[in-house]
Amino acid sequence: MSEHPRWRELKFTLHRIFRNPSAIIGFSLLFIFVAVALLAPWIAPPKYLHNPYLMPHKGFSPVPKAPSKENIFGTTDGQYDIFYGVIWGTRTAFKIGFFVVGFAALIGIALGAISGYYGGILDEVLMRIMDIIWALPTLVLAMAIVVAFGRGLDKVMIALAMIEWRWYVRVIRAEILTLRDQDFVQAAKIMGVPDYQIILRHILPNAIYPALILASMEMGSMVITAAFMSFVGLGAPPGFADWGQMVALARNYIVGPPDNPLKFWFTIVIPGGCIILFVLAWNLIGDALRDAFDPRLRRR
Amino acid sequence: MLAYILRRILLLALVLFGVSVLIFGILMTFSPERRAATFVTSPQQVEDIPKIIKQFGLDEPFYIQYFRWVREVAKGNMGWSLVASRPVTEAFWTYFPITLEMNLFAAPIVILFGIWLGTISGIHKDTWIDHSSRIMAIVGWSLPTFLFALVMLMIFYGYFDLFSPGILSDRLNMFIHDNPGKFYRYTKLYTMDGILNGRFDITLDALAHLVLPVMTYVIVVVALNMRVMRSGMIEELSKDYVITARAKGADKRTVNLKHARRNALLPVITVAGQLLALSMEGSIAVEVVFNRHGVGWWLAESATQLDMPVLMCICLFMGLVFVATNLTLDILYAYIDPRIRLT
Amino acid sequence: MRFVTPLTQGFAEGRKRKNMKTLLETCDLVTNFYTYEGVVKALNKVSMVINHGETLGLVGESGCGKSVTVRSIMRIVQEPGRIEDGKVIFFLDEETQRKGIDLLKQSEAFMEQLRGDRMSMIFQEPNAALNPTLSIGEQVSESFLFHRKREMYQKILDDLSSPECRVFPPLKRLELFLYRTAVRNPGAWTLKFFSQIPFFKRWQKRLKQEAMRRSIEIIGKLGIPHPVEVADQYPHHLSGGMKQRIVIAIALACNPVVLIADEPTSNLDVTIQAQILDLLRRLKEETISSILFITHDLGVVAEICDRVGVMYAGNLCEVADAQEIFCNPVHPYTKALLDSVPKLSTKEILKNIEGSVPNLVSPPSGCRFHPRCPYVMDGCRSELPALLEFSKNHFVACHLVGRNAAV
Amino acid sequence: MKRRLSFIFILFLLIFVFHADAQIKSPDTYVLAYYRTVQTIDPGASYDVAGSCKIWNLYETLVFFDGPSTDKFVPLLATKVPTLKNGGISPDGKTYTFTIRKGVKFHEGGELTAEDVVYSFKRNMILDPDGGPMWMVLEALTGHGSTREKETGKIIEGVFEKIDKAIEAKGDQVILHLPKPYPPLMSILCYASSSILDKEWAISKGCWDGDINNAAKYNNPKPGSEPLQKIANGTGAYRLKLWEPAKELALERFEGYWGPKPKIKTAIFKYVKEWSTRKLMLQNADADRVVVDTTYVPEVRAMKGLKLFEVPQLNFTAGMFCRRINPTGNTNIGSGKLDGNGIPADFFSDINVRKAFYHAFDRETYKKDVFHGQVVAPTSPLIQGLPYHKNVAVYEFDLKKAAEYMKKAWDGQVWEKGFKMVVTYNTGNVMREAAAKMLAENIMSLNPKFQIEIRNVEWKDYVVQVRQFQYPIFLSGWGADYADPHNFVRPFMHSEGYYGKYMALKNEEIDKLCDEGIQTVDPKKREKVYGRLQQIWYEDAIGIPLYQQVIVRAYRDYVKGYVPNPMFTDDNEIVKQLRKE
Repeated sequence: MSEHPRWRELKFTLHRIFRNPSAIIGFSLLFIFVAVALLAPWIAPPKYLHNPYLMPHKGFSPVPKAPSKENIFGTTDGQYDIFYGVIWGTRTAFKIGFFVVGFAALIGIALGAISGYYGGILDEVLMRIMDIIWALPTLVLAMAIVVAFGRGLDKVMIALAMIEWRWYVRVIRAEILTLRDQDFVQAAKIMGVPDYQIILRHILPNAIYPALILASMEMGSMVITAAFMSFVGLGAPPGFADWGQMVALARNYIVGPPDNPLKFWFTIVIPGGCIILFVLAWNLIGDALRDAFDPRLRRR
Repeated sequence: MLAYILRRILLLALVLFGVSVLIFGILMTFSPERRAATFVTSPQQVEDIPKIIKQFGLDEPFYIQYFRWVREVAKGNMGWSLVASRPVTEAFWTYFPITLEMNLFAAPIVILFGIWLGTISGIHKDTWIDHSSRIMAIVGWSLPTFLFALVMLMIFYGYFDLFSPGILSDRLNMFIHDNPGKFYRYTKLYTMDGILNGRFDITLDALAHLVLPVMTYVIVVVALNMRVMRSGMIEELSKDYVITARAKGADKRTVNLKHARRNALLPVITVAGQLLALSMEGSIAVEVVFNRHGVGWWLAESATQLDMPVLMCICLFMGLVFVATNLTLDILYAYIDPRIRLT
Repeated sequence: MRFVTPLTQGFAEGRKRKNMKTLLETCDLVTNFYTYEGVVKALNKVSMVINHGETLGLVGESGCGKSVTVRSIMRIVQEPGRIEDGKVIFFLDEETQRKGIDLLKQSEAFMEQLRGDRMSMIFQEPNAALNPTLSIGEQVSESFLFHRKREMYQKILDDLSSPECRVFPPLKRLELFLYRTAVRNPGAWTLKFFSQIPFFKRWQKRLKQEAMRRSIEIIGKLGIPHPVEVADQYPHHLSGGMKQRIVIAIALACNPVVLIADEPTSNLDVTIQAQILDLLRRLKEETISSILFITHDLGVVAEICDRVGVMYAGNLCEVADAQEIFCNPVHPYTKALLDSVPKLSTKEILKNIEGSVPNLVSPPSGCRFHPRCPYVMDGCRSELPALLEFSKNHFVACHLVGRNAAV
Repeated sequence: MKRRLSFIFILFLLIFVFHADAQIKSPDTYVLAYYRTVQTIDPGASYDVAGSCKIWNLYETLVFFDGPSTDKFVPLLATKVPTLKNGGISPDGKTYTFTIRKGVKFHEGGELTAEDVVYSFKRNMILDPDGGPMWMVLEALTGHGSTREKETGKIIEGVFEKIDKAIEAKGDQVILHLPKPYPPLMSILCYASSSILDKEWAISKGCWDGDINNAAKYNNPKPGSEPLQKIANGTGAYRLKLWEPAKELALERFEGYWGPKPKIKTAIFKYVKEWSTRKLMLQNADADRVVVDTTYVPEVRAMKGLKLFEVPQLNFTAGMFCRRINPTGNTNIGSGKLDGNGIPADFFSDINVRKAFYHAFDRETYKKDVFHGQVVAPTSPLIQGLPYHKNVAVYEFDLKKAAEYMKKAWDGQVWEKGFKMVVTYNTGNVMREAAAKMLAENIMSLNPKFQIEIRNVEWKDYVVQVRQFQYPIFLSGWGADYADPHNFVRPFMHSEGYYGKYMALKNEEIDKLCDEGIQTVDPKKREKVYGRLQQIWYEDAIGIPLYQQVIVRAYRDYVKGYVPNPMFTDDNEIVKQLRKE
């Protein structure tokens, strides 16, 4: 019982998490993806060193080629090697997730914490602004931003980050409003602990869980959103190693020729499968986290 | 209560202003040339871009253009939609019913089905029922909508030649157009109008065209609801009043459905609200794939072709919807949860 | 040379001696909780007896398994708890008088019939014990709807058939029909059928009204001002004491034979506490036969209990009349417990018990108290002492006592 | 549970209800699924393929293309086609005389008169909206490309008077007066913008009131505010039934049509953007024809029950070099210097560079992969199907030669320093995407110091950027307005031409030849002129001819009567000639 209580808490939480089958599935999936992402340069050596995300292609024929020896997952519209795309797409997926979520979470948590903790006029103003931001439809805003700043995945990521932070503000603020008036915070105040310390040491650690859950969920959904942008034609350019873009590229081959409608299954199933598994992984983890962290569901 | 609503209406004004300025600002980042180019449809026409800029004063400073726009809107003129090639307001009222109709069918199914699933897996926490239904839901959730929609299209329309895309089959559409005297568009919703006019074949046909979109939408979105419901159920079932109820001699069913679920529903209402508020963009992919020319489709087109007036109009409308939904939600909340009082 | 008998026979004789009838009896009750930390052995062969007309107090530190015991008795142990072994014998009425019914062997349906009717329960935390989204009236009347249906049907039927009741004739005829069938058998399919149809399902309105009437009545009985208003208020409108009264009202709605009070007063301030205790005492005299009163407050015990059971870490370690316990406690734990209570008479400083309640995932071997016991002997570490009659109606589970008794 | 069951139940019920018929769905209705939006059906304003091809069904012109031909004509509202022989065209080629057909009815019941014809031409010319089609007629009849000056947008004074004089009615005859001979006039007269309106009706709908003095206030309306944007009353075989813009447009047989009665009763043009959806509609015979992008031709080939027509188009796409790039704020040319990470603004003014790129383009693979051989590989803007076309030499794919030229370029600096630039194509155009990539990759393979990045830009951004000389290489195309070499040579080669300007071409000889070509009537002379121009295109390596599309029209096999004509893109459909059986 000598160890730090928060540490014990963490251990206990992890313990709980890994009792949960869905979490195990989730984490193992994630682990695979991470491994692939890290080993990408060795699994699929890039052709253009100055930009490894360019998928290599032989010829220009739009008709996909079935899996064969030289490209084991076959080629998609434009003869891009699906295998290569899938491997490097993993990196892209993580990039999207981490960038968007990280950025959004940072802003959101900071704002939420401050306005929730200090309240008053500051809070009021921020909340009105939030009202406006919330009223904006995500995709519309994202599209507008992307169209304005030019196409491309980087723009999409920026656009999404510029929208998604509102979630974190909401979540964190709600948590902090409940925590703010609790005894341990009051105690700290009376003891004259500076505000930033109270926020960082006492409040955030207790308020962070919902944000974490949210983040893990978003890691996945952002990839889907990016895929949607590619579908509308605002995402990554054709030939860029990104699952969403590959799916969008292959969308005209979902329906094969009438005599053999599944002829081009690989163009859609492989990248699509990747997306699904990726999102699935994060969602499962998110669920597990929720079950583990949610103070009301604990200890049982 | 009244004061509360009034305040909300004030808020609405603020929101609309903010939204319009924001979107306008974003769109203003384009060069005048670019915005003029939206009027161009063939290379030959590009020659006229400078004239177009002059004609619409696209090179004037932000605030002037903004206030011009506001003045126009105040006059009830939302501008001209190139995508729809007609006035925005008119176009909106033709497209809106389509989207509305779809969501009218989808939303209840999503919500009820989600609640049902959530309750089930909440009651049987950590059993195979729970796990399977959760995995199912999450898989649905992690499908890119457009992908799934296309697959559905392939399976049903491609293989079985069922549920053709579109809104209404040509025959009936022509019929409706030919004798406007016989078929009144009371609601603009084909299913409803069909019933009101006693033309059930039209209703049925409209339904047939709705099956795929609704199915796709439901399967993708249901997870959201289900999740919230589930954790709600689990939480409530762990509460003391549940034991009280048991101690009273209440049977499992009553405990679950009367006591726990009632409380677990509260958070779901919020989610349902979000769904409602987001339903329009939720239906973008579905409408594009199934060739239903509703607001979602219009939105996608306009966003890619930079049809500014349309973006403005839709954003404002969504802002309206958003505020309205929240208001109704709060009221609903206060109605369901006696602890909440609107002030 | 005293003859030592295990508990049950002891009581069998005890019953013969002064004809005090056993009402409820648990034998070797074992309940475990299957948590992520491991199996929490909450109850370890708890055996005790509640007699007709007595108030049994159950004391012990928090987390020693008091609540678990009673919840096991009522079979409302929550997930992930499970009743593993033992008997809960309930001597319900005359024909079951001889050999009672083992509740643990009964069907869930049976238990549902029993709960809230013959045996009911009051809870520790009145704020949590009430459903925030149901009105007080609804919550109270539920008990009636569960257990007093037929009776109420009958009453409604009488009212209906009485001439001065005016209802639109055909409707009246229908309702009469329905209520007759209801009285004959409440589970008739006709009723189910009519309860499904939108308009006709309103036939149950009268039933609800009746239930509500009764609940208002009982709320009033419990000394709550203007019960009618209270009935359609919601929990959050009431004070803690009021809520607790409501909880009691729910428990007493169908005047049960045995009332289990799980620390009913520990979260209330002293004055309210006193009121609630009075209330309970009064009720005891009027309606209920026996009360099983759980508390960690020995003062309360002294005030209202006839007999007291002391629990430690899932074991019952001493049972005796209240007087006996306070005058000459035998079990070291009981002693310690008593010493740790401030007394006006003495000036001595309070002793506290070294160590803390053991973690029941891996409880100490043998006597679970031995790590904290001042008189610990090697026997204690190995085997669990049985509950033996030390003196008349005074039972102790301790090796010391066993030794003494043997000598 | 109940809910779900009932849902499934409904589903199956619907299956039974709607799985009824599979053979020819609705024999007298013709459905075409395409994906270009119609902006307007006002003949004076519509200048996109989508619009004009509807107008051809609603309205009629004096003369029209003779079946598959682009330079032979048949009379339509005129009784015969004017020629030098029959005196319809005056020897100096400056006056054209048409005799108007009798007994032709408009949809709304009006009778066609010469007056209507005159009015129609004048009205459309007066309308002349920005980005409209009227420049063709205007150029022919008044000599001005527009009623307004290019920069200021002010109305050129006297232009309306010229319009007024340019055309007159004599009894049942209509006479056009040209300022100078204009060979392509006939095919311009076939274009939708020469459609004939009903004067009274048009005026009643708020068109020009017929008084030339207040023409100005009918000039250049805002998009969408032209009076006939949504309504039509022509002499065409079909009348407008309904038009929900960007959704569908339905035509209905005009029973009072003067010509032979068309077979198809209703024609529906459906806007279906998603290819998979279009394809399935065709497969399930819910559409009798869908617009097929070249990319997907193999898929329709694999389909059963279709009849395919291969129609070479009168359009030309080239990769063009900008010889004077605008360096200000230009991210496409890197450093803007020839220092290994950029290119100078006049990089392509060196013919060696151009030739190198030329040689780096693999025409054969391009044809095979991107078009499945389904394309004409043009040699110059003067494409097949146009008069005076001839195959001139091209620079064959040869990386060695390319390397040599690169070595020569900028007296060797390019080769040793290397360069870096961005090549862009407009989003979604697979053909141009492939071309851009092919060029880039081949050039990069010559020398590791060469770096070319490929970007895609939305078409409208693209045109804007091109106009600002932002792109070193731009890939763009041109579709025929009328079947005459002038319509292609000028835009691509004349220093004032649409693309010529943005390539910063300056070549007096070309300009001289262009102007000469349009002003001479004598076929012999013209042949020489255009022959020379095509030669210059090769010698000067002006641009890389990429493709002349051959579109594939996929009809259900029970649709009969289609006559291919290169003038018409695949959005077009002359419904009156079709029948289903």
